[in-house]
Amino acid sequence: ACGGGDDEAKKTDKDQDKGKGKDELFVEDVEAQFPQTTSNDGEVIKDGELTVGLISDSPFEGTLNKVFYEGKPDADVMKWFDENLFDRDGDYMITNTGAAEYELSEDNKTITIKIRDGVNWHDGEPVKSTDLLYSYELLGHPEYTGTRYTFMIENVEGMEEYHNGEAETISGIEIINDKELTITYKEPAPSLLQGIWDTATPRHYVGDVTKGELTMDELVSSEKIRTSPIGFGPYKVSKIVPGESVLYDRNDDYWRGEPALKNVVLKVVSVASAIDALKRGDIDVAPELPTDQYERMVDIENAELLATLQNSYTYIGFKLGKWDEETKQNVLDPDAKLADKRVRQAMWHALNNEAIAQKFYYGLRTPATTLVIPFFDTFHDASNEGRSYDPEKAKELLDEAGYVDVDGDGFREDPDGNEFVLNFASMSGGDIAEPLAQAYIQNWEDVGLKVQLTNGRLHEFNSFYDMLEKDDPNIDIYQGAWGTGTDPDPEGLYGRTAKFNYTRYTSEENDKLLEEGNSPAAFDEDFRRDVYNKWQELMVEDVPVAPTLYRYAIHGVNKRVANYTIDATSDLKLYEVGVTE
Amino acid sequence: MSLLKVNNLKVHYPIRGGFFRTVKDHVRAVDGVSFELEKGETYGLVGESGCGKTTTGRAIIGLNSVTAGEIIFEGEDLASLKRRDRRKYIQDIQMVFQDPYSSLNARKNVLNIIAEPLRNFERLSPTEELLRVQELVERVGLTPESIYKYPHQFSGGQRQRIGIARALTLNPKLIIADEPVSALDVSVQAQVLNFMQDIQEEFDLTYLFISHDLGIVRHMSDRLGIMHNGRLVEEGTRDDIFENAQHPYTKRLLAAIPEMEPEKRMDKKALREEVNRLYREQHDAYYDEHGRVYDLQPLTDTHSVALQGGTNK
Amino acid sequence: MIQFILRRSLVMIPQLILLSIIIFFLASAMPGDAVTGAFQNNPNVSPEQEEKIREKFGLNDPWYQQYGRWIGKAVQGDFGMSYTHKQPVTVLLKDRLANTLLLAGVTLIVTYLIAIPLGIIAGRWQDSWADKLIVTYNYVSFATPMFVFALLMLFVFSFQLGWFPIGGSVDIRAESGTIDYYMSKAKHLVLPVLSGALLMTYSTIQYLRNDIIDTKFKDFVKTARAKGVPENRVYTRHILRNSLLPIASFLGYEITGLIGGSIFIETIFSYPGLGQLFLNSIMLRDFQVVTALVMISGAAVIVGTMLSDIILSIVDPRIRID
Amino acid sequence: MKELEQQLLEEKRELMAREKKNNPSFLKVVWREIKSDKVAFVSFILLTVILMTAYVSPLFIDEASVKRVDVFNAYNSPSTDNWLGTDDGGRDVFGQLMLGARNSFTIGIAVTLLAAIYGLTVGLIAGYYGGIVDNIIMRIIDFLMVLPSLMFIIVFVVIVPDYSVASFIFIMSVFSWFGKARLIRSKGLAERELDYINASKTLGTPDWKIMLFEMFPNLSSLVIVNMTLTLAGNIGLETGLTFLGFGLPTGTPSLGTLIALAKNPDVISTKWWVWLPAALLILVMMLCINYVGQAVKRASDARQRLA
Amino acid sequence: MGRPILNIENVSTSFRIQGEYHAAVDDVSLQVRKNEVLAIVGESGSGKSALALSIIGLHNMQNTKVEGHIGFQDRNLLDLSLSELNKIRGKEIGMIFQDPMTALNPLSTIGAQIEEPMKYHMKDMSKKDRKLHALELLRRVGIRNEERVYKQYPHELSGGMRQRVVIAIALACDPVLLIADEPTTALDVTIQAQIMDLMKALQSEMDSGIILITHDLGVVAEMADRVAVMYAGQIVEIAEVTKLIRNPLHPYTRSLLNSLPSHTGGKERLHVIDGVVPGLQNLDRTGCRFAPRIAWIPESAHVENPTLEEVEPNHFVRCTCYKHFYFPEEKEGEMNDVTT
Ligand SMILES: Nc1ncnc2c1ncn2[C@@H]1O[C@H](COP(=O)(O)OP(=O)(O)OP(=O)(O)O)[C@@H](O)[C@H]1O
Ligand SMILES: Nc1ncnc2c1ncn2[C@@H]1O[C@H](COP(=O)(O)OP(=O)(O)OP(=O)(O)O)[C@@H](O)[C@H]1O
Ligand SMILES: [Mg+2]
Ligand SMILES: [Mg+2]
Repeated sequence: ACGGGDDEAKKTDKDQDKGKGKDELFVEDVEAQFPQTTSNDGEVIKDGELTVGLISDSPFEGTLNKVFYEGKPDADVMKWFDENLFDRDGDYMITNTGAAEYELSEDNKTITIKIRDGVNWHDGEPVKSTDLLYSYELLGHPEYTGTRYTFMIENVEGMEEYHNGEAETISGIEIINDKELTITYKEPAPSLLQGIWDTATPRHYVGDVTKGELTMDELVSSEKIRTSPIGFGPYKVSKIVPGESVLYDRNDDYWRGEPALKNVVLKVVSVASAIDALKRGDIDVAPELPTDQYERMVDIENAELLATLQNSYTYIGFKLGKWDEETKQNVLDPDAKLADKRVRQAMWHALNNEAIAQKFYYGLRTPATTLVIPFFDTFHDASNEGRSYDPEKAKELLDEAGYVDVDGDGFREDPDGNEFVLNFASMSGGDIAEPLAQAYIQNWEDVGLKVQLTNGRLHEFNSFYDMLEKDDPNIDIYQGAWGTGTDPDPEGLYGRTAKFNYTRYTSEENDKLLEEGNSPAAFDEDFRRDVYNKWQELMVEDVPVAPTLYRYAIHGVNKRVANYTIDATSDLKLYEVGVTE
Repeated sequence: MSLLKVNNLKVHYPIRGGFFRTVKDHVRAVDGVSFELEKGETYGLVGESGCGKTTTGRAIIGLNSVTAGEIIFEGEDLASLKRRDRRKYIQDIQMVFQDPYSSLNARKNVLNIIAEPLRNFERLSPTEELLRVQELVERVGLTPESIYKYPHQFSGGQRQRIGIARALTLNPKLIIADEPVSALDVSVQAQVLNFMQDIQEEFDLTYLFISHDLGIVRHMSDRLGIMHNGRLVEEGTRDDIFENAQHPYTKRLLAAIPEMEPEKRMDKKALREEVNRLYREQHDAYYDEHGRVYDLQPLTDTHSVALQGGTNK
Repeated sequence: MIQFILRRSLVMIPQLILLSIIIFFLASAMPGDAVTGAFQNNPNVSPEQEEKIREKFGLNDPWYQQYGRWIGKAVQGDFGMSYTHKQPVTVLLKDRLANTLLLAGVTLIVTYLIAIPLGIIAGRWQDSWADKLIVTYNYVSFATPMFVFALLMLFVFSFQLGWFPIGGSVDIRAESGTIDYYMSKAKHLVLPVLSGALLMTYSTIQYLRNDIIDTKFKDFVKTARAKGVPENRVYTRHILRNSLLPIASFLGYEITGLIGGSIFIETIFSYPGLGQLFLNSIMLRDFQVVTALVMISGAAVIVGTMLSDIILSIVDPRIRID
Repeated sequence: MKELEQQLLEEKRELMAREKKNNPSFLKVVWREIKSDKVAFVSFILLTVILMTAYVSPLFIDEASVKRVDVFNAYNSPSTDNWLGTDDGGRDVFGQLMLGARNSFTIGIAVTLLAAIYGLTVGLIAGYYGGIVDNIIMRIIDFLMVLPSLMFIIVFVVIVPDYSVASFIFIMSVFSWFGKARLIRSKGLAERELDYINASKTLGTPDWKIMLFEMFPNLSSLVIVNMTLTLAGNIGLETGLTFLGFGLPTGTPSLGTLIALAKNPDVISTKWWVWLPAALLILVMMLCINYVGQAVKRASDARQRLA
Repeated sequence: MGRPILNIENVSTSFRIQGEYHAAVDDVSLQVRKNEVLAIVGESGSGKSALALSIIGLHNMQNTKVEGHIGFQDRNLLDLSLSELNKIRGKEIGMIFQDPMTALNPLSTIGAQIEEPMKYHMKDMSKKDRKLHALELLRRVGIRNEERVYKQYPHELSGGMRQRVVIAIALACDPVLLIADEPTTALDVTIQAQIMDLMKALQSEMDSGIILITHDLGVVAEMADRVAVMYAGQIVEIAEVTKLIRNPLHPYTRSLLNSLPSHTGGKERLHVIDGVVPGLQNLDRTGCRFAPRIAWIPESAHVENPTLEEVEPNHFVRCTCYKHFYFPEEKEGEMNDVTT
């Protein structure tokens, strides 16, 4: 790393002498340094027990159904007793190795799903095609108030009619027999293979809303979802202490074979205690250890650290226009402060993400390059280097764009010689939030741009998004983060009609590429990759947002645990996880 | 015309109770008291603790609201006046309080204490004010430099004199003195009592002198009213009361005065027992079935007693 | 007595209604709503769907309309659905309330168990070394931020010494109803309770000490001494009973402190209770829950003050309630 | 006349001076009381030193550079450059400690003063008028005391549009005057029964003047005592809020911000220099204020005075 | 007159004020005999209460120093430990305080408070006996509905009733010595008379000695056998009551008597004692302490170290100034020279 000025460089030098210890901690290459699968190759003992930590500062909510749950902690609870019907590969595409197989029709519009025999709910009932249908019926139900009525659901034929209460049934879903059904989509889209909904709901167990056996509200708050849920996963829920822990028993009837462990205990552990709980052996598995405490993780002796890329990234967004409520479209504002893309490029170049990744996150975050993240191995353009830290380049670009310091106060004025101050909005929360925002502001200051925090403060989550959504004029730039899910299609975040496209960036090229990326032609992986490479390039050129960091998640796993993996491409399955002592 | 005429004055305090804290009953602190004060005289109001003396005084000066009755001062009924309209009478009626310690604001020096009414009613330059206060201070027998001292630097008697000086600043016509000496030592009492007599002549004052100590009242008053349970039981000149008491309650009060002749103490004790017996025996003749005192009946021109037979309002 | 309780309960109703109005008003002033947060993580949902849900929950209506609907149901005991938890607020609060009541109740008792003896010692032997020690402890406890102390407790007694569990309210394996179960519950309570109680003793010690020092020189204590009552008995029979009165009258407000403290304690010890729930619900704008929680804590304080009035009326014959 | 006036005034001045000496002001008594109590005296000196340092040192500290984030130097341990090491943003802890002490103390004082003003106004009115006015005010205060203030503060911190130190102070003070009002009101009720208030009434002094110039001075020592004692509490106030994420606005160095970094167990166990000095400083300041406060309290009550 | 039961010799009681001890009771010697009422009179601040509290050992010893000898039943009370003293307090010496409003524990019933001294001093008494005795005591102090009062709390009683209860407590164990510190000052005239009568009646029943502290000469005249007049911590005159009232010698005694309004009856001027009792700190402890307040008689009238002199049998006076004393309103020649 290199500093901006002489002072900086000196300081850094000095620091390196004394801060040796810390620098040694720095993770040069996460992938190389951390495995994704436990290395324990001992014999898994029979009837072992495993304690899993649920690292969270809040209790799990206990909505233990994929259709209704909201919080990630609930998903962590569900994963041990319920499964998706399909397995997925390294690109998060569905495969035919799971509890169901699929076949796509010629026109890519219809998918036929066939559930394997022997896949049974924990109460012994077989998983039926109507159970999957039930999930769709619930998701599209007019009374449904959750957040999972997504594009992929809407796209099912007849779903809209059903959703609006105009139809009794979903015309696009056809039950062929107990184990087989077809789903027909309005438009063929390659996202289907990543984004298809494939979890079933045990209709016989929880009760049927469509038949009026109970209301939606009753269903959601039912004991059968909250404290005694069933699935067809490797373990059965035996007991739940609401909000804090779950005890699972082995599901002897598991379709893949006998799960390795007799019991699994899952308990909520606060972020602050996670590392110590792992050290003490209170928990065997700690998914997602807090990276800012990396220093204390490295010397854990009884556990192994695994790392994997997360499907999310942080970015700096540049407000470029407005949301037009009439047309439901994003509209560029040619007079936006940051309308000149050279300024945006310069601002990206000014960001010293390398230093931030290294110093704030010990290298467990890496500078981001493009907007299709490396999580999507196939579609991420590794050759595109984005805009790396280069303050000189940034200054050049700014000079070129006419932003020069005319009044000698150390800050650049705009081409008309007016004061040029940018308002930067950033979210509060987390220890790092504040110094991070300051660091960025200083980075920009170093290239002569005056940036100040919007309203002089960090904004709490809701206020922040509220302001963004309403295109608050006090925001010129902001720092945000997106989770991408498992579908690489960026349309929902950067499309012309995407409300979440908070920068309000639009361009015809962008429209075209995004459309192509999810067109039937894109079922061809090479084609799709090509399109997304072009789109990544466009984004690096136009810079509506400057991606800042990709994140790694660190899992801590006790050394007695075997067959534990976080590798998406691995063939190891959850039921094989065991302990060797 | 008398200076002050109190006519069937009643002051009731509400007692609240029950579910909604509604007014359940009243403490009849003053329950139909009538008397007159002539200019220049001292009228003593005597009675045991809680009989309503203070309440009467406070009602006259406006510190308590009046439930019923009239307080006619120089022909104007104060009880029916609004608070704001009363203001101009404030100058004419003043009060001397019982406790010389709490009646002076400990945080103010004598100058500020005495000048307070001046600042409310008269616009004086600081020098004029200073001169007036100094004059008053000297009048009450304190040295001029004491105006910069604070109350705690004075003895009880001196403080009481400061209180009197404050009451005198506005040249009042009537002074209500509520037990002005009962908080003081014997030796100091004398000081204050003498002083009050002196200024009475000098300023042509009328006193309503409230006390429970018959010795003092006898020393000070021209006429007396004996109060019991919020009503007057007997009224008359000093001699009427002390030489010719009629009401058993009055007699009881008189008998309670300690005997200064040690030899006669046993007689006194016997007298008290006798009076108490009388009081019990004659109770029904002087109190109605509710234990309420009857209305005053004139015995002579100056002397009246509450006896059965008067109409009970 | 019954009348008093009835009257106070009646007074409580308008207070709680006012409280709920304020909450609704404030809620409307806060940026975002329950839906904003939920959908922020889900770029794949159309804005229309988001809007539709908002419409369904009536979140777009002016606050007084929302309030009208809410109060209409609330009087029937229905406090609405929690958006984030997808269940009726009453159901949601049930478990958490039990946990918090246990934690808060035990903390309060332990606070008094620590504070009252210390206050007595300090007051009785005023200016002795024990008094100085207690007073210093008192100031230190007052100055120590609760979360730092709780973290240190967690660190030392759980992480380093391993004496107590690191969080939660009970071991999942303990069979409910068995001795083990209660032992496990107790073990889980120790650290959270101590972290709270050791710091909450401040006002009790302070008041008790001062009051004892005041009472020591009162006339009736002199009377007692003049009767030849031994010094210890003078304290237990005469001074202490009088000095405990102000402590009893603070009970209601002690509860406010407990509620505030629970937010810290529950977060640090992963103890699923109301404090945590409140913080999360504010963050997620789950106002049905927030309202219910504020009402609960308001009611707790009112009931607490009522309780202390009742205690006072029992202990102090001068106070009569009817 | 002029001469007389002149003479009188001169005399007055002289007398006043003499009497002043005989009547030590409350502050003088406090000072005497502090001097005669060793602990209070040491506390007072220590507090003065701390505050002097906190208020003077910022003149020598370059605030901008202290606030400047330097990612390369995050969490350095103490050295000659950074006496107390650096924090998560590589900022000098010592500098922040000084600025923080100043800010925290200023905020504590401001909150205390504001709360005292509200409490006094309301308490005086309720205490002076008594009766129905008192009843109404007390019902309102009873209601306000029911409000879970921590919760409300959080809500207000979120909704206030331009969040600044000033608004923080305002919000805090709005929720910390109820107790004071009750205290002043109860003393006021007792005071209003005293005859000097009655005397003023019979002398025709308007109510507001009685409240302000008669009643208030007699309650002032109570107020001062209460203020010193709550000041200590108010200094520690923002710490907890910062921990919950609702503390002072960004970029305002404060002791609370430093201490709140301790919620990261890594910091609490291995990076003591970040939070411990601030925690100790708060502790020491609060102890000092408390001991001085005790002396002030004794000074206000002649019976308890040591001197 | 019986034999002395209390023998106070050279007792001084000093309070610490701003670090220095100042005597509020200054070298006082007194005797109380069996069956006698000894009154101690004097203005406020003259040290009456300080003396009484010294006898029963109730001073806050952190800032009080009591020196001298207080002989009671062959022992020096000042030498006793707290537990030994506790055996005497309430049993041998009873105490009645001035203000009945504050002297009773507001939280205990009257019965419990009367029984308390019996619990500690008459340990063999059964619970029932204690109650009977308490009821008996209540009757003795003139409370008629004693069964009810027994169960009541102090706030439910009037001032006079409470003072009776306080007296009952003091009498509970038949003390040898009763100290009554202004037992009637806080009461109304009529109640005062009742309490005076009550105490007189009780005294004739018991054969104990009573110390009656008061500033009211009327009470003295009615109650006392002997009177000690205190001024500024010292006894200035002590004599039998008749003698003292008929023939007061010390200027202070005479001034006190002369300033009583009830004494004179009419509207004429009362005698005023100039000045005030000096505070402990600015008390001039040399010479005649009353001298500053009778400035009109010459310095030479006072002796340097005035002591109590027996001028008549059982009549002691301090300082010789009484021989030269006349009231300022009287003419010098008319001064009543009593000694001749
Ligand atoms: N504010 C009040 N509320 C209710 N009752 C009151 C109030 N003030 C006085 N009283 C009652 O009114 C009655 C008369 O009281 P007041 O003070 O006038 O008596 P007093 O003769 O002056 O007695 P004292 O000699 O004790 O001053 C008493 O019974 C008293 O208890
Ligand atoms: N605890 C104390 N500390 C300091 N000074 C005291 C204390 N108690 C009494 N004094 C002082 O000692 C002197 C004698 O007080 P004492 O109470 O004996 O007077 P008294 O004759 O009983 O007066 P009163 O009639 O007012 O009761 C007074 O000047 C008083 O101020
Ligand atoms: Mg009165
Ligand atoms: Mg006394």
